[in-house]
Amino acid sequence: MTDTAAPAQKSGIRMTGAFHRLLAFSGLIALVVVFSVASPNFMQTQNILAILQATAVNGVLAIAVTLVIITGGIDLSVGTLMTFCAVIAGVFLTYWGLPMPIGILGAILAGAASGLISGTVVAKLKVPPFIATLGMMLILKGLSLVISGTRPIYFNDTPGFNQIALGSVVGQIIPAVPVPNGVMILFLVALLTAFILGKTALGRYTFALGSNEEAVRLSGVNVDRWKIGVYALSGAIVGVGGVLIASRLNSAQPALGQGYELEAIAAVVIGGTSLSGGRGTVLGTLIGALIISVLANGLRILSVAQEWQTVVTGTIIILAVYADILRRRKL
Amino acid sequence: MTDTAAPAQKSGIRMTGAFHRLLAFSGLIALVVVFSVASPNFMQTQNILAILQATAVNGVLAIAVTLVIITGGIDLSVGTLMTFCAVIAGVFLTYWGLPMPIGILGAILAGAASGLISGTVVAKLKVPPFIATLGMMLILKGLSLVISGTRPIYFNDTPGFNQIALGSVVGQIIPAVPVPNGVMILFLVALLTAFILGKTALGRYTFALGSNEEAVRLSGVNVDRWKIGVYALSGAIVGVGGVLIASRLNSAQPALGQGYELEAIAAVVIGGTSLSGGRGTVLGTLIGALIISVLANGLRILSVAQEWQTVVTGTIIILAVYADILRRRKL
Amino acid sequence: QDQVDIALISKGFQHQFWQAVKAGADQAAADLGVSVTFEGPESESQVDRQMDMLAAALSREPDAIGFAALDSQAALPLLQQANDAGIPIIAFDSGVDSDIPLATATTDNVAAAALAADVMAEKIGGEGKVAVVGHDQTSRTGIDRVEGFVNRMKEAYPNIEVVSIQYGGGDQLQSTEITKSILLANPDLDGIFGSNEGSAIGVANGKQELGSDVVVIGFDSGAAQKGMIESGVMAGAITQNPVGIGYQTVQAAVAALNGEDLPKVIDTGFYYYDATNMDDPEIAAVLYD
Amino acid sequence: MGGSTIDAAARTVPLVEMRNIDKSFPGVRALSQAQFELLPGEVHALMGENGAGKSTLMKVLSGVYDRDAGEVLLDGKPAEITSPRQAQDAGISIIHQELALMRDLTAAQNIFIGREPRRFGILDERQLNRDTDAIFKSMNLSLSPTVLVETLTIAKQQMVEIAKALSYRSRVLIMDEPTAALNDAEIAELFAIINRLKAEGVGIVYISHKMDEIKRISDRVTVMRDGEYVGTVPAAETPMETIISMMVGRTLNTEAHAIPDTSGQPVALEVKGLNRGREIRDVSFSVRQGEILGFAGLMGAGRTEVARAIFGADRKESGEIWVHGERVGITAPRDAVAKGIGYLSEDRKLFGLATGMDVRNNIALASLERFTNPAGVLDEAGMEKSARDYIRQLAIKTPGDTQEARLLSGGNQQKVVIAKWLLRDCDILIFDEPTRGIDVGAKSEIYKLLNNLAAQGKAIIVISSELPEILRLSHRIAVMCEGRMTGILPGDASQEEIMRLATMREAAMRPDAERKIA
Ligand SMILES: Nc1ncnc2c1ncn2[C@@H]1O[C@H](COP(=O)(O)OP(=O)(O)OP(=O)(O)O)[C@@H](O)[C@H]1O
Ligand SMILES: Nc1ncnc2c1ncn2[C@@H]1O[C@H](COP(=O)(O)OP(=O)(O)OP(=O)(O)O)[C@@H](O)[C@H]1O
Ligand SMILES: [Mg+2]
Ligand SMILES: [Mg+2]
Repeated sequence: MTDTAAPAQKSGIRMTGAFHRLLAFSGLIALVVVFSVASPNFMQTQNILAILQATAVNGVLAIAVTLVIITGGIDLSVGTLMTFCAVIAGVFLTYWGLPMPIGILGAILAGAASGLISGTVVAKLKVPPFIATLGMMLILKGLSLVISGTRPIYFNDTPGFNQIALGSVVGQIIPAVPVPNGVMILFLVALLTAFILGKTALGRYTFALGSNEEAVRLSGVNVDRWKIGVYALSGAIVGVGGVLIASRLNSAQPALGQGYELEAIAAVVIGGTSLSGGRGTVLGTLIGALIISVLANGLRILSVAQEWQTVVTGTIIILAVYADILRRRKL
Repeated sequence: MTDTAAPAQKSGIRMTGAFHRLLAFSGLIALVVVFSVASPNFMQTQNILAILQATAVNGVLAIAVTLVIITGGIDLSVGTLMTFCAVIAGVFLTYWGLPMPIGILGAILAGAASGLISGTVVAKLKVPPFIATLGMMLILKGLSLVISGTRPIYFNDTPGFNQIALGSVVGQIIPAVPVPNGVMILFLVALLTAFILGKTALGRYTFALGSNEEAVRLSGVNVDRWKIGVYALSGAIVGVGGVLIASRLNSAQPALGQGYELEAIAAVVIGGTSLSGGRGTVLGTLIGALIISVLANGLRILSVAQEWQTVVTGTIIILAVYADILRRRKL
Repeated sequence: QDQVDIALISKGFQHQFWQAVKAGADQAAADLGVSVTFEGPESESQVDRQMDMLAAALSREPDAIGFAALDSQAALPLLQQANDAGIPIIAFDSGVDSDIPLATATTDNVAAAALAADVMAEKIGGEGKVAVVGHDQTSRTGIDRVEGFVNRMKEAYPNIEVVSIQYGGGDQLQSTEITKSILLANPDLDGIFGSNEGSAIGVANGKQELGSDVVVIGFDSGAAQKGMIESGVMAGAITQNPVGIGYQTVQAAVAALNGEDLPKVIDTGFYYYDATNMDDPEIAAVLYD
Repeated sequence: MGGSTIDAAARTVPLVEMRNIDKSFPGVRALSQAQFELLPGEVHALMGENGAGKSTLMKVLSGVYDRDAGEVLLDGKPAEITSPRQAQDAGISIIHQELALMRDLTAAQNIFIGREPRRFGILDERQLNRDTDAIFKSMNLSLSPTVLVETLTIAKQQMVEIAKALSYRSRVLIMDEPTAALNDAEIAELFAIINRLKAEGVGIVYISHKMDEIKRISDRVTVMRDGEYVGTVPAAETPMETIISMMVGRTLNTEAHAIPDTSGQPVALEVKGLNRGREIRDVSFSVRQGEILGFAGLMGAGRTEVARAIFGADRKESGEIWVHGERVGITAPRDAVAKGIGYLSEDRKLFGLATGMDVRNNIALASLERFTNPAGVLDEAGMEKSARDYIRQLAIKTPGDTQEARLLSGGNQQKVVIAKWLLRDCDILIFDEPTRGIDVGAKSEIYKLLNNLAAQGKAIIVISSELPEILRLSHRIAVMCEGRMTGILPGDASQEEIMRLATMREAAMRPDAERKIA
């Protein structure tokens, strides 16, 4: 069926990809249709942009977690790491007055460094990822408060910083579709990550590790090094998320972030990535993140009482994953 | 080494158990020693009782999660389920004015019912436990708010209700050690669960499922039924936790609970239960829960700044699990 | 001789409001030469965590305790225990339904939110549609502020309709998304009230992102909110006096230890502030960054 | 292979010398003073009963395990091999007994893991697939490089493992039971490859429990027993009986194959018109009480599928199953077990054992109800007694009934699974490759056991890829090809007759027939 597809894609984006992706999209489309019918306000350009904007941060975090989950791990620290990276950007730019690119780089490197530590704890000390990243989640949460002096750091002295997420380069070119930069960054991160997963050795080992780590080790591959690499890359992506949220709020909020990890993981799994590792796609994760955003937005647009929003979201998460399972079984 | 131990214990509580338990205790003892030296206030009876009291709820939740984790699953819904059960008790006792035993039973049955649903979603629909219970976590969170009318339900009309956790039957007999009933209930739950795990068919299947579910299925065992049974039992135990917290606060607080699941899981893993299933002990979980409580209490007694408390706790969680891994490797 | 040791158990920790209370307490500690610790649970729903903190504080045998009860009933047994041990207790932020606290340094949240409603009504001309982005659906402050606002609207302004009440947990990002949804679902909305700092900033962010001209009334202060009021994104906000709450709590505790008589209630007050009065010394004193 | 090879080799420096190797695991002394030597261009068989330490010795050589004591010499020089990578660099590659493949990757990606061709840092998937195809072609293997490994049968997976080992172009190639999952044609292909490598001067360590293979392929045989070195003998000159007695420390008597008349016995299991996709097409047969029905066929013939469908492990599309003259509906394994059917699967690690649990519980796993009182409490003493009985009966080599199953050698794990079904006391037993990876001594015990069970009136189906085994055991032989049952032969049929039915294909197999994902 997919004999015509480039062989290179087959493992990363899987053979059954084309069809599966279509069906995964269908869940998203179903939601969109339901909400469009239910409320005339849903299908406005403004609202679509609002949904995309709302997806940016969670989408980036979810992509970061996707990498770790494909190796068969999990990352509970993405939420607080995001905040930590935002705080680092704040310290660099506002406290130390460094130029903007350095602040951004600092945040991304801080993310990578934290990923490096998590990865090392997982790979070298053999601490299960769940625990290693749970510990990191707490550590980073505390450190964000310590470093920021338990108060938000504002980026008022760095003009243009909030354009990173809120400005619209696209809008300057095509005024009709002012897609915010934050959303474009999400897509860029997605493309880059998909490329790494599909075309590079790091990507290959990401899948291999999740598939059968012992076999990779027996094949003479330096499993630890690659695993640490995946966590570091994932951390760097979280760093991008940190920059995005800081830019969006024009401040680094040290108390924010906990709880974001579960939403990110939910997006990943709704997107068809297996929690047992070895399989997953960036596109799926994007769709998963969109499903969550559309759901939240739609329920709010419909003014569903908040307590019921939670109930509906929980139900849809289960149903979405169940639908994905049914789909796979049929294939 | 443990040839003298009753053979019945060997599989459930494992051969290397005695030695391992001793070493697991050593982490707890080390913490206690450090805090005792650092602060004269730590080793007072009052404070010890406070620590035990603080362990009661988390301990019960952790025991509930232990069961699910041994089957190779995970349960993210214990925190909000606890609250849901507390709210059910509140509705039965305060809104409907039913007698106390019925309120307690209602809470426990509500827990079992929720576990039954989670278990069914996991076993029959094959939704991964992480997602099934993440969904349940949200659903239960919303339902608690809906049922309670988004405000706390007080148990003022049920005199004696807060004696369930706060009273001390032991203290009435031996006034010198007024161990609160909540703590005794924790120990009772622990004993009962250890018995079920070690001596009954349900317990044996709990381990077998976590070890190799497919092999169990191919042995002609009704895997789904037993798995659902484990989740239901786990839910019932969470129900006990719900009663405990409601009694302790003399109220059902509908917004409480989220985040408690991670603490419970941390206790389980610190206690040496493997997240990949197939092995684990109730005693270990108790020790894990105590380590967490002692840590939180000790840091507070020492007046460590709150942001640093988080950092230290995260670090100790990682180190505790690492120490456990080192210990196993040596055995 | 050791310093006088006062343990403050608050309702929260990371949020700016509580950090401002802490700053006031620390200031008083420095002024009065006592030592103060400050601790609070992560969210205002974690009643039992607050109990554990209070229990640990009691074990430390402090000279006095300041306590902001998340749930006044739940705390009673421990407060009784403290009372029995002869430790004076000062309540702050919200009161405790009990005689045990010697004094309570507090703000009337219901009245404060009602003031927000009055200002809102005035700004939108006494009629139209408004919405509320709350910070917590179940905590005392969360309920009081939302109800204070909504009830005042119902009673005093029949032509104003509260079309939507949603909760963002005080999380700025979530509050931003909620605000955008509310605005998109109600294009003819006239005003939004954000019930604490995070909610208010989120509301203003959402307004800015959509380029809406809805009237925003906030609550609490902080550098961001002050900046938004200066720039006109936010019309104004209600502030309590958190620094004062912290300061007076410690002051009252020291007074109690010295055997002085205390008033039962220390009203720390609340104020409406906007671009016109922000720099008044009286107002500037209660605003915090 | 004449003595000349050995004479010539005797003068050359050995590729590998292992001296006085010790290796212990918790509670088990796996190797003690073990010796081994491998010459260039030699096929050196390593033999011994299950648990003798063969795999462990080779894992020490290939850097998987660190030895506790002893010396390893490569080309006469002392060498330290502490990781698989170092072994590869030293020119040593190994095909592990337990398959070690990444199921979610393609065959090509598996083979070149860690050595992917790259261009400008980017993986060159085209090159990867071309290289893989070349290896497959050289093995006469019709397999697409881009097929996902998880969709392959065990046999094909084994072929991928072999291809992977070959791709290293090593000087030392260790094969740990490479043919356990292969059929005769594939084995012949493998032997051709071995002979080619031999001619190139590669030294090959060959571990197998199949005696005929040892004779066919190897130059010398080293025998191990209980982790110790027993001796090294030339393969051609040494009678099989001698080697076997070196292995087991005694001589085995192989009984003649007696076929009892079971035609008068009632039919225990009857299958009518079983169907499922392309794997099972209109399969009908019956087994009588006291009868052993052998299932022969080439790899992928569908025998496992039939067994799993009968047992309820997989769904079936149509077909009837009759047990003791009564039509039964079986939709899950528990239905089958309730009707007295037991199934011993071909992949014990994946489907047979709860590897983290101990031997006792694995044996009792299918019979827990029997040991449970009405309150749900287990009769642990009863379980222990039963487990010990079977450990004795089947001579399972384990320190005790509380040893974790994963710590047993492959063969002993298999025996534990057999014990599970014996304890369950099923009267219809389906054995799928019951002696895969089991040594001669144990094999003849298991044969005896199967015969005894049949004599007790049990109906037995034995699926095996080893024709001698089928011929040795079966009262009747059912042959399958491409999902269809092509014939049922009497137990004294000839190998040729079986092979003729096993290759009665409908159409020539398409080269990509194993790619099932459509
Ligand atoms: N990782 C391990 N931990 C503990 N014991 C082990 C381990 N690996 C092997 N053993 C034990 O070491 C001994 C030798 O095992 P090994 O696998 O080398 O045997 P083998 O000769 O390859 O047997 P088989 O023919 O069944 O494959 C056995 O008693 C086995 O139980
Ligand atoms: N997991 C799988 N996914 C897809 N197809 C499979 C899978 N397992 C087996 N098949 C296919 O099903 C058919 C029957 O395989 P099966 O293993 O039943 O054969 P068999 O006769 O038992 O052979 P063997 O000697 O290998 O056990 C083959 O065409 C095989 O390719
Ligand atoms: Mg072996
Ligand atoms: Mg088969």
